Amino acid sequence: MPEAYSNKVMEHFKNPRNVGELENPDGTGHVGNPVCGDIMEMYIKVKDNVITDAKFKTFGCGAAIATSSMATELIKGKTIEEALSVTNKAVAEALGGLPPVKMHCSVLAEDALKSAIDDYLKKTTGKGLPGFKPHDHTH
Amino acid sequence: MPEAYSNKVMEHFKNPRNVGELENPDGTGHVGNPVCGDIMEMYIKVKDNVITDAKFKTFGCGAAIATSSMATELIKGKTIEEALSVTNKAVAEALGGLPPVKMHCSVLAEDALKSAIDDYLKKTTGKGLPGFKPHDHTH
Amino acid sequence: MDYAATTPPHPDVVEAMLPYLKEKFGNPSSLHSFGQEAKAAVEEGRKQVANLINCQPEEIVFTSGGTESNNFAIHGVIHKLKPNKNHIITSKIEHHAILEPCHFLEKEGPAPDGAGAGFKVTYLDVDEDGLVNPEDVRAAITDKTALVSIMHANNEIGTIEPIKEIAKITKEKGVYFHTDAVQTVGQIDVDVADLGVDLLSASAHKFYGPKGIGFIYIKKGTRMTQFLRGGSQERNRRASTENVPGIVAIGKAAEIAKTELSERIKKTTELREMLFNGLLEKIPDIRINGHRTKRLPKNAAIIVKYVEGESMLLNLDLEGIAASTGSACSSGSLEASHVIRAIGTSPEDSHGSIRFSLGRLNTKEEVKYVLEVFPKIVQKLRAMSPLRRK
Amino acid sequence: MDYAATTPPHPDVVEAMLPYLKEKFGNPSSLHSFGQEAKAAVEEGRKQVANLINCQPEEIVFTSGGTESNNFAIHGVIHKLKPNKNHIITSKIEHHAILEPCHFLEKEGPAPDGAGAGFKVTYLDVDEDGLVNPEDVRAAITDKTALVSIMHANNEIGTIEPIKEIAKITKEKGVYFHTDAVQTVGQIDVDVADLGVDLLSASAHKFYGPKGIGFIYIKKGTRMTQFLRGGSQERNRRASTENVPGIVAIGKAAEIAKTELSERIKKTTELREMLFNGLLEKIPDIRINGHRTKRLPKNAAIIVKYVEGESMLLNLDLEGIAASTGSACSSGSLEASHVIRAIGTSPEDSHGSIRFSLGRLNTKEEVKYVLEVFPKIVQKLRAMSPLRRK
Ligand SMILES: Cc1ncc(COP(=O)(O)O)c(C=O)c1O
Ligand SMILES: Cc1ncc(COP(=O)(O)O)c(C=O)c1O
Repeated sequence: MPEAYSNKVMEHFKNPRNVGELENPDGTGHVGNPVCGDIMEMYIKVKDNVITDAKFKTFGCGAAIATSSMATELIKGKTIEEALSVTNKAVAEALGGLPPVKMHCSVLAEDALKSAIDDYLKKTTGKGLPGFKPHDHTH
Repeated sequence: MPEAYSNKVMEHFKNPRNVGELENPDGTGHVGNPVCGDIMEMYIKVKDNVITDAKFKTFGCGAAIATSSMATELIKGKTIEEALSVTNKAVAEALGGLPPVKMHCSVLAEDALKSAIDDYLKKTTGKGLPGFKPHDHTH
Repeated sequence: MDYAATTPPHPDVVEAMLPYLKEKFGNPSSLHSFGQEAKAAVEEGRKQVANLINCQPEEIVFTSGGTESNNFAIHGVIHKLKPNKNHIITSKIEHHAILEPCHFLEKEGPAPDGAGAGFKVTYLDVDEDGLVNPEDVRAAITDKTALVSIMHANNEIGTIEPIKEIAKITKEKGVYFHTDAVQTVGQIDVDVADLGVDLLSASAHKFYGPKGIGFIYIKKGTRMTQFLRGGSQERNRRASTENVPGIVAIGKAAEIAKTELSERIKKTTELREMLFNGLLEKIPDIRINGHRTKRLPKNAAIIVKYVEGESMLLNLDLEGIAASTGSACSSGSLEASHVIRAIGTSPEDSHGSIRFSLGRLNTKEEVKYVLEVFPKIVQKLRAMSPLRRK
Repeated sequence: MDYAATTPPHPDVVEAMLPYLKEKFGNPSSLHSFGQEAKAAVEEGRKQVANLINCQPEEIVFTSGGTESNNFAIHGVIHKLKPNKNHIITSKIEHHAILEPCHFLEKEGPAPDGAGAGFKVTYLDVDEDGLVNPEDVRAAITDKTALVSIMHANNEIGTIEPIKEIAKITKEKGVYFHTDAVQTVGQIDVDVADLGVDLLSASAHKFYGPKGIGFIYIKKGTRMTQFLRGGSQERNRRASTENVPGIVAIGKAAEIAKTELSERIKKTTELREMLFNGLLEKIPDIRINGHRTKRLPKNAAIIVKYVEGESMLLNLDLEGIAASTGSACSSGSLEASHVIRAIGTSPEDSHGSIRFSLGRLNTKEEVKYVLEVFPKIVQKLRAMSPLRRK
């Protein structure tokens, strides 16, 4: 939907940043399911509370790919706390907006990110992200 | 409906023959009514059992006018018996056919003719046309 | 002079739609850029139409014409509000595209859910000018009433109904109000906000657009079901692949109407008055049909006593003049039209109804020509008429 | 390559309709010669269409498209035959324009006349190729069955249904049979006498005619009510001013289809096989969707594992290639289509459905281009896919 997607979305869709997996990630997020048609996996490396690297793998529509790409870009170099304040809105805005029917993709990206941080916290502190519960993505 | 009317119908519609009334007619026919929208009056002069003149007045559609015109033409010079054998089909055929929805106009013309003969017979013999009963033209 | 039956598409309208018949043939529902180009054209058309009748683009749903819009309005509302509301109020002079769906619903018998009585329709009387009395609408509304549908202007006699007054009553009573504006959109000022209606029907070919495309205005928040069911086009309100060239055309026709409106009104009013005055002067025993002033500028309907409509039409046609008798939309049967009967015309007179309707391309010369030719035709036919002397 | 969603009107079709958008703008219902010229054009269009599908001109009723034809078929028959007959049989892979009217009728609850049960619909299963089993039709027919509606060929997966076999059964049982032939008319041989159907729907824009015009074949003697109600156009079967330019266009499109048919079949089959074979050879983990041989010549539907449809479409679009996923007619929602689900595709796989559809203007070069570009796209997306390794 070139008309409906912003240039920025198309740009990230055409050249997604940070595609792939990380070897020995410090945190791994996995959200979505094949029934609803969007699956995101996010991998983070954390050093001294700072996200030094992030990668993703996504099965999904154009918006799903673009939001994954943007989300990984936004969190790289940020502290965990800073990364946690990256909301789905922030991802969508950084992409120049998303069509209303595609806003759920940005929610998925936020969830993937939180899920990766949750995993990281569990591994390092034994406790996950307080109150974290991914959205139900089955619709 | 130039497309639906034959050239012959249009010709009689444009230049109807025998329009008008006869002074002291030997027979007058009057059929139809204003509710149904077609009224025909037919006047005949009869001499030695032969129709020497016929005229009509008609309020109605193109087919009503054309069939009146044709009917008067067909009966002029005919004996009463010959005129009685002029059916609505004969009138329609002489006009090169009529659209199906307009066939009732030819029935009206036949009735006008019979009604005029009926009137003539009543006046001369005291008895009308055996079994004559005009069609119900109110639909 | 039969611009009420249909109008020639404006040359700019044909020009505008051509690319969408040729290279820009995408399906607006397709995801690729080809489809999206078509979608953009559809949305532009929607804006142009909305601009003409003063509403939001989202309140416009494109249809195949006035008939579909009318059927949609009636069915859409009643099927949504049944069984609580099962009553419709309309008038005796509506177009068949309102009356027939109403007849169908009445015949449906008991309500589909079996709860109590079936659909009921009240057909309001009109006065001898064809006017609906708003107080009759008020009196007919019950707590079962779902919808009032009164046409903006009548297609045969041109009378313009008191829509604003009726809208005040329906609003007060909480009843939906639909108006069939097929004869008015693009011809006189149609402002849905000012009129106060909830639903309004229009058809492009009555205002210099092509046949086969129309729209229905559905005020935001109006509850109704679909009528054409299938795909999710038109925000799920009307299924079927969008008629892109048609929509582009109706948009353009609306845009042109907006600019030309005051000129159109002025010109057709002038020609009509010239025609009316000339006819009344030259032909005895005729009268104007419909309201003398509350009427469509383009409509010149008259009753010619002692002669029958089709024979006048045929003679006019032979002289190159188009006109209509009864409703051009429903002829074929020459039964006196329901409109002519509803305004109390006698059976004899009803057959002598004839309608000239004027358009943007008519000229004074053409009116003069009619004034020259038509009196002779009437004279000729009257000489033949057995009714004359009575 | 999205000719199943819509096709570009043939240049001769546009040429033929132009005069009817311009100077020949009469209303076929008008009595004057101007109207009669339009009427003659409509009747010529009717003959051309009748000639294509081998029926009488009077058996053709023009509509606004496939959706209206389908709605008309369903509503027209059931409203005529109710309450004695209140049951419809259809399949799970019909177009929404059949399924939605059926859903609506089901929800209507008890029959409108209050007599016993309401409308019932049986949605037949299909096999993994999308084929309806005629014996399932036989088994589903009861003495309440009014209508069977099974599509001629499916728009997503291209499977051609055993219409003749089903028609034998419906005839034997005395039940009406409708087929949605929107995807087949003008694409493969459609002969209503040979097929044995009572009702058939088609839409011009699927066979090189314009959008917004279609037809329904109604076999002489078939009892049904109207759907669009109003004026007495189309011999009282479909109200609304006739879309004259559209009718002229669909007539011309039918005429061209008749001449070009065997060529079209040959060409699209050839291109499709070239595409299928090339794709199967170059891309691992894909499979053909729909029946391998009983399929529309133009339809090349496949399932690409591990990738999602929209992302493939977008990438194709960036390379100038149009295609569709699920049904282009009902996209917007990216929920896996009901057709893909009905043939038993797993949820993962269903998202990877993509349809190329070929038309008269496609070339071998274009197919080669797709075979060059598409494997790279799939490779790129699969590299990104978390499903790949599982
Ligand atoms: C007042 C009115 N309503 C509805 C219609 C029907 O419109 P269409 O023929 O475009 O369906 C017409 C004319 O045909 C009309 O004059
Ligand atoms: C099989 C089938 N039936 C019906 C339709 C509906 O036709 P239209 O969009 O012309 O109303 C379509 C496509 O849109 C179709 O593919």
